Amino acid sequence: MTPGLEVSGGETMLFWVLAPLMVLAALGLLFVRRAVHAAMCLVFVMISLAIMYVAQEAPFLGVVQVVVYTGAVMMLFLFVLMLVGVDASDSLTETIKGQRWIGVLLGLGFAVVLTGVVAQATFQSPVGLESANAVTNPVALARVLFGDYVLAMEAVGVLLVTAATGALVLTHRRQLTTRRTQRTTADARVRALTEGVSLTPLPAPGVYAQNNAMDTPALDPAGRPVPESVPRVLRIRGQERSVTALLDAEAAIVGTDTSGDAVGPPAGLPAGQDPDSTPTLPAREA
Amino acid sequence: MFPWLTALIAWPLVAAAVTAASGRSRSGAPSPRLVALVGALVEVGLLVAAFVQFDTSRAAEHQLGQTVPWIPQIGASYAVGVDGVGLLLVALSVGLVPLVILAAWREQGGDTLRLRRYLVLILVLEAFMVAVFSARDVFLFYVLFEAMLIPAYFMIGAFGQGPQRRYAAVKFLIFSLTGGLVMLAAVIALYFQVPVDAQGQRSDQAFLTENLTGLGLDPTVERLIFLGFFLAFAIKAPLFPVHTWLPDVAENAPVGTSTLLICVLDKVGTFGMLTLCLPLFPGASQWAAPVIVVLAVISVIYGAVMAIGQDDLLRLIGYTSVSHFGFIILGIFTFVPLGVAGSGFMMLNHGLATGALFLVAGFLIARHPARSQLIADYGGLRTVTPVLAGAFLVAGLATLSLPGLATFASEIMVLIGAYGGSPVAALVAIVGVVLAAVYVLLTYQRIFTGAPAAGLETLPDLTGRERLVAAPLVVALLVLGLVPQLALTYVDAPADQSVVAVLENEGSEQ
Amino acid sequence: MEITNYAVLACILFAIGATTVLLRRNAIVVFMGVELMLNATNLAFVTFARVHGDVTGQVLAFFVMVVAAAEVVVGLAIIVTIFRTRRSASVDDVNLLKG
Amino acid sequence: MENVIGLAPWLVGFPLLGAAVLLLGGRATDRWGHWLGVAASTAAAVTGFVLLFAMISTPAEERVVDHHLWTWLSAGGLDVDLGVRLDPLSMTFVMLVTFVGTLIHVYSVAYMAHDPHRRRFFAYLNLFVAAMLTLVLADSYLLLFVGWEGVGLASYLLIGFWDHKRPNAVAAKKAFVMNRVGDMGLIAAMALIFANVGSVQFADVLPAAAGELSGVGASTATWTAVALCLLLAACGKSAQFPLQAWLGDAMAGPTPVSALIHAATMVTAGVYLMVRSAPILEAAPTAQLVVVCVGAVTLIFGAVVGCAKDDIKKALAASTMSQIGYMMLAAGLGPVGYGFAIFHLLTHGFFKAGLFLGAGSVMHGMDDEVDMRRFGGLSRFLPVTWITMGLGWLAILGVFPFSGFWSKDGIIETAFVPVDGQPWRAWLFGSVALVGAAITAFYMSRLFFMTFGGQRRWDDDHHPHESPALMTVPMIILAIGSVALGGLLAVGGTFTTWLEPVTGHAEHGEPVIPFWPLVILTHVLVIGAALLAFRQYAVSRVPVTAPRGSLLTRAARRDLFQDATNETLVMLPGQVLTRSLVYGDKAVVDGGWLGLGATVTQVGEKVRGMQNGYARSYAAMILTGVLVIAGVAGIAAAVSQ
Repeated sequence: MTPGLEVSGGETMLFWVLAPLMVLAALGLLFVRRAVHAAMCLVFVMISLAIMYVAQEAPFLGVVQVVVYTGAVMMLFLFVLMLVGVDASDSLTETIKGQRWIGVLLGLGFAVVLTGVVAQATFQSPVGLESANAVTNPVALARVLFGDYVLAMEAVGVLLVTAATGALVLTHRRQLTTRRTQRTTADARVRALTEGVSLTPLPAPGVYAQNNAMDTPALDPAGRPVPESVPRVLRIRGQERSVTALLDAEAAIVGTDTSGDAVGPPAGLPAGQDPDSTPTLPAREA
Repeated sequence: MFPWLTALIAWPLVAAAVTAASGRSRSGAPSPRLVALVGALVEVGLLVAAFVQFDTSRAAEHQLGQTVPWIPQIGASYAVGVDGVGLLLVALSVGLVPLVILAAWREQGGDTLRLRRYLVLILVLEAFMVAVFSARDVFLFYVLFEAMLIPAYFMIGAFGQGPQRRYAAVKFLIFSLTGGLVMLAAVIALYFQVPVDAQGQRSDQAFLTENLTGLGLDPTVERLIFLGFFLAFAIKAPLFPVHTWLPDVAENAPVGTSTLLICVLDKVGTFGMLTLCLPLFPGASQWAAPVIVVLAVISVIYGAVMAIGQDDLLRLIGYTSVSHFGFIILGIFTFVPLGVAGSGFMMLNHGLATGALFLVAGFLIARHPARSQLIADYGGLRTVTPVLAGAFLVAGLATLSLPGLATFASEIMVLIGAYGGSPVAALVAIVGVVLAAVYVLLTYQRIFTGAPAAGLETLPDLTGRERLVAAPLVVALLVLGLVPQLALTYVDAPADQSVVAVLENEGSEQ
Repeated sequence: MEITNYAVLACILFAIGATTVLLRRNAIVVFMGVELMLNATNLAFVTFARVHGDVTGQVLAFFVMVVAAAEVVVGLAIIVTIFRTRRSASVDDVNLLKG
Repeated sequence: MENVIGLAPWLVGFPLLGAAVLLLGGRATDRWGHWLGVAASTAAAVTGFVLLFAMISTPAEERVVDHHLWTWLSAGGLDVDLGVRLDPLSMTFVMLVTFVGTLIHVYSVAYMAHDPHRRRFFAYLNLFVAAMLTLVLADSYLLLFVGWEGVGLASYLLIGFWDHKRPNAVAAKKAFVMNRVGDMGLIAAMALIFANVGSVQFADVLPAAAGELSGVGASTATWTAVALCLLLAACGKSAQFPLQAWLGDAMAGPTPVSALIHAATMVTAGVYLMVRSAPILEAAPTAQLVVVCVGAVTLIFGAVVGCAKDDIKKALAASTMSQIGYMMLAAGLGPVGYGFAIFHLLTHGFFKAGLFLGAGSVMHGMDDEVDMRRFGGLSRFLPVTWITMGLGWLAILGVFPFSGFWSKDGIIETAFVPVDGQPWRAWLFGSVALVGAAITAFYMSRLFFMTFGGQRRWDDDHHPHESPALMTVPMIILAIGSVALGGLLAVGGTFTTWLEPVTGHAEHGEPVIPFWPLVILTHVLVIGAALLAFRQYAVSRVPVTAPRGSLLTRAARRDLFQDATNETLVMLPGQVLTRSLVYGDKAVVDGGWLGLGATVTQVGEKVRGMQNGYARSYAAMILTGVLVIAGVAGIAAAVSQ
């Protein structure tokens, strides 16, 4: 090892523990199906990086890394994912001819070449930041930042403001049509009646003695489950629970025969709903 | 000293701006065409003043100009100034523009807005043309050389009357750009041939032509750079076999555009050969002269034969220009003072003669019920429209270089001069004289003689406005024919200088 | 351990990020790949700041972070806008550049 | 002389001014325009007379005067003055052109009285005269060329005067183009002269050719080339073989035009050029021989064609061709010949103008009928025309003592003089001239007898009548000239002496046949031929439709296949060339460029496939680039270590 700087044993251990995990997590970006999972992998990589920064005598950056990246950027990612990607499950099948092989080859080749070049290069002996950080790392950074790079600093500030404004402008939707008032909505519903759309709101999910959740369908007066009562997202994901399973579970707990002499409306029918007036609606997509 | 040329360059731009702002909805505002015409006439006034200021006893020197640093880092300056030849070509540009505007008075379907745009483009082009003929800085010359394409492109593609105007515009643009870009490479290469001073810097006026003259280039380098320049000029000129854009443009562009484009703008090609190729690359010019002379002679004969075989009147005129440009190039590259002076003079005369021919042909076509350009659709118009026929005949006779008209003096100078440099080429080129008679008179015969064609028996004769367009050109052709010395005093000294540059180089090499 | 190991790690992370951009179709994941690449360069910056004993490298990493933040804001806004009109977050569905 | 030389430019100026006023004045000048034309021509003629008397009163050695007007062209070593050279030769032409020209002007006032475009006609006539005067007064080849082409232009305009009939326009174009072919020769000659002498002024060139200037000059070969080029030019303008084909068609113009072209202007220009360039010819003996040959061939050619034509104007045209052939022949014979060439030109100008005006008068009386087979017996109806044409006929036959005798016999005699001691040339060209005279006598008599003799062959709807005085007076004046001019000028060699300042003095050589026997022989032949014609066309019946005739007759009717030859040798190949070049320009030249463009486009199409619009593909390309650069950098670093 060169004389200037000795990497401590603790740091070495830290590196060898974190580095493989980071690579694995990064590879997760490539292989997991769900975007949310990919985001979590990335969060892991970023936090590990923050730790490494701290270990590499850059405590300020480490903190900023956590705050900005994991705190702000990745949260932004998750918000957007919630906005757009809930039901957009990402298929991993390739559509561009040959892109997968090209990608893999390029990635590997890139890794090999870069690593090769970096590993081959002879660097000067590491100096370490002991002297530079003598006034503590944030102060040292601040001196450079507000000294040599003050102009760039200003520019970056402007950039941030611009970016924020830009994001606002980009996502802003102009009111192209007349404003939808309660009245227009009501009128539209009445008009849509002929197309078989319900005048009333969709039925709420079922309420059962044992189970009162979004994923359970309500039952109509005839005791048949109403699938529309379950939120669309859950239906698409296949996360709704079947009524039969529910009733069986309830029966198991109550210990009564459900298939026997039940005369009245089954338990769990929402109160105040007239069984006869509830039509069986066709599935509504929108 | 008042910078006359800068004024001449700037004024059309001002006029263009005013024209663009005129005639907007307010009923009291002057019509754009009137504004444009007045602007162009004021420019003519400026030109007259410039002529008065020009000292003919120093015609070989650049005058009336100024030099201002432009991009000193690369040695480019805004340097303008004209010698006699440049002044004549500036005069040609400035003189033709009002006529073209007047000729376009009722063109573009009488649509004021459309016409306004057209006139603005004409004035902008005028500024560029004046500038390019007065540029004394190679870089500035190049920039203007390319900038001229922009208005010209729109003047063909957006305002043309032919069915293939867009095709023609694109073809023109691509041909010109190809040449221009090769020239750019040559310009850059030339810059690096300028010697550096002790600090490794080049002069911040490195691109001035006088700083590029007599560099004593390595022959191979010189030849390559020369070819770069020459290709651009040959395409512009146009020389066989890179002439094919010209007939398409002539056929499809409005006649006013063709007039400015072929009669003035294309002169940049021959002007460049004369004022850049010869002084800057004397050795290479001599090296390439045999091939160029052969191409020029081919152009002369080929253009004439092609003109004979055309059915489309405007296309025919386009090919006649190919023939005439052949003469001009022949005169330049035989390196005889007489021939070079003839070429310089011919650049002016060709503009007058072909301009007249184009404009009169435009009047003719505008009269046809279907605006047909096909010669076969006409006939017997001499009895119907005698003045039009007369104007066409005079323009045609000028095209065939009838003695007594200016074109004759220049053509005979080129031929006699070229004989001194290359007898065989001159003798072959003389055949072009006969062919010129054939294409002009054949066309006149087909359009104006015989019994009037069906549907054309009652065409109106030239109106006062149209006579006003044709008259100055005819008068200029006659006056310069009787007293060619009026123009030759401007041409003689620069021509001599160019030839001396080439011959001195030859002397120093031996 | 040699300090260049950090650099090697940065290279590997960068390559993985690049591969992500090439292979994934979900625009958000592609974006994550970009972020990964930026992070990898930051690691390299920090490492070399240590090698040279000069905090300027860290300052640059800081700038990268700021710019990345700005970029993410705009980039995600674009993704949202595109999603609104196209109902898709796949980068392959946006091929207006096709020649 | 010096005090009146300033008038010389006005010789050109008057008619030019007249033409300008008439052309620019438009319809406003319709009413008096023709009289302005006559006035302009008359003014020129009067000026000519003034100058003539001034010249006569000047000693012979001072008769060559150069008058400088202004510097016309001065560039690159070529200095050409716009100036006038007045000497006996140009003076002769000035008088011929202005005097005969004026008579034709006067004649035209009546002849064209019913044409709505008479003003335009007079403008062109004035232009014609102005151009011809420019030609003969020029003091340099370049200025001569201006007049030379100006004559071509004027003839173009006049031949095509009635161009609402397409054939007339075609004939006009043919004349101009064939003239241009000749003009090529003049341009080439000027180029050669300038390259060798450094000037095109007569004052420099002619002494140089004569070898009078030390240091300036050229080899015999060069002068031969110059002379041949000049001959080409002369052939074009003077309708000499092989550029004679336009002359017959030129009859499409109104008859006064034909008179002007054939008598006073245009066709005589070639002879003028030859005589003017005499020193050059003499410096090139080979060229002289060629000139003689061309003259001889044309002489016979025209005569043969003349025998077969039934169109009165075309017969006269053929006769002109033949007569100009005589002049060319003479011009090739050296100093003595020049005098006779010009002399014959002068007398020919009078009698040919008279003949043409007479023919015009006949047509005028016969409702523009030109077919001689439909004339006959007209002498009773057109007595003045009959008499004046009869005098002209006798003159052209060369019968003693009419004008033609003095000039033509001179040529025949000169042709019989051996050159350079080569008797074969004397015998050959002498006999050709002699035979030509006989044929001339035959066809001119044929023309005369078919028109005025024999029985009437015209229909009843023709009412032949004598022309008005405006037409007959010029004819009478010309007839007087035809009778007397030759004798007046020939007595004591007046005319030859007159020309000596230009042509130089030369002693007559001895002809191989002595003078008097030759005159008698000529007369026997001429009168014999005339009697033959009399028997055939006045005594016996002339069929109204032309008989099929012998092979030679049929060939002669078709101008000895001159048009067919031109069409086969020049026009057809030209058309094929034009068509193939037009096709080739589109297919090969433009096609080549378009093909190049298409290739680029196709390559672009292929490359365009890479632009699939997928951002990921682009990213892959970027990465590839980075990889390549990084790889190269890495390898380079590894190698350099």
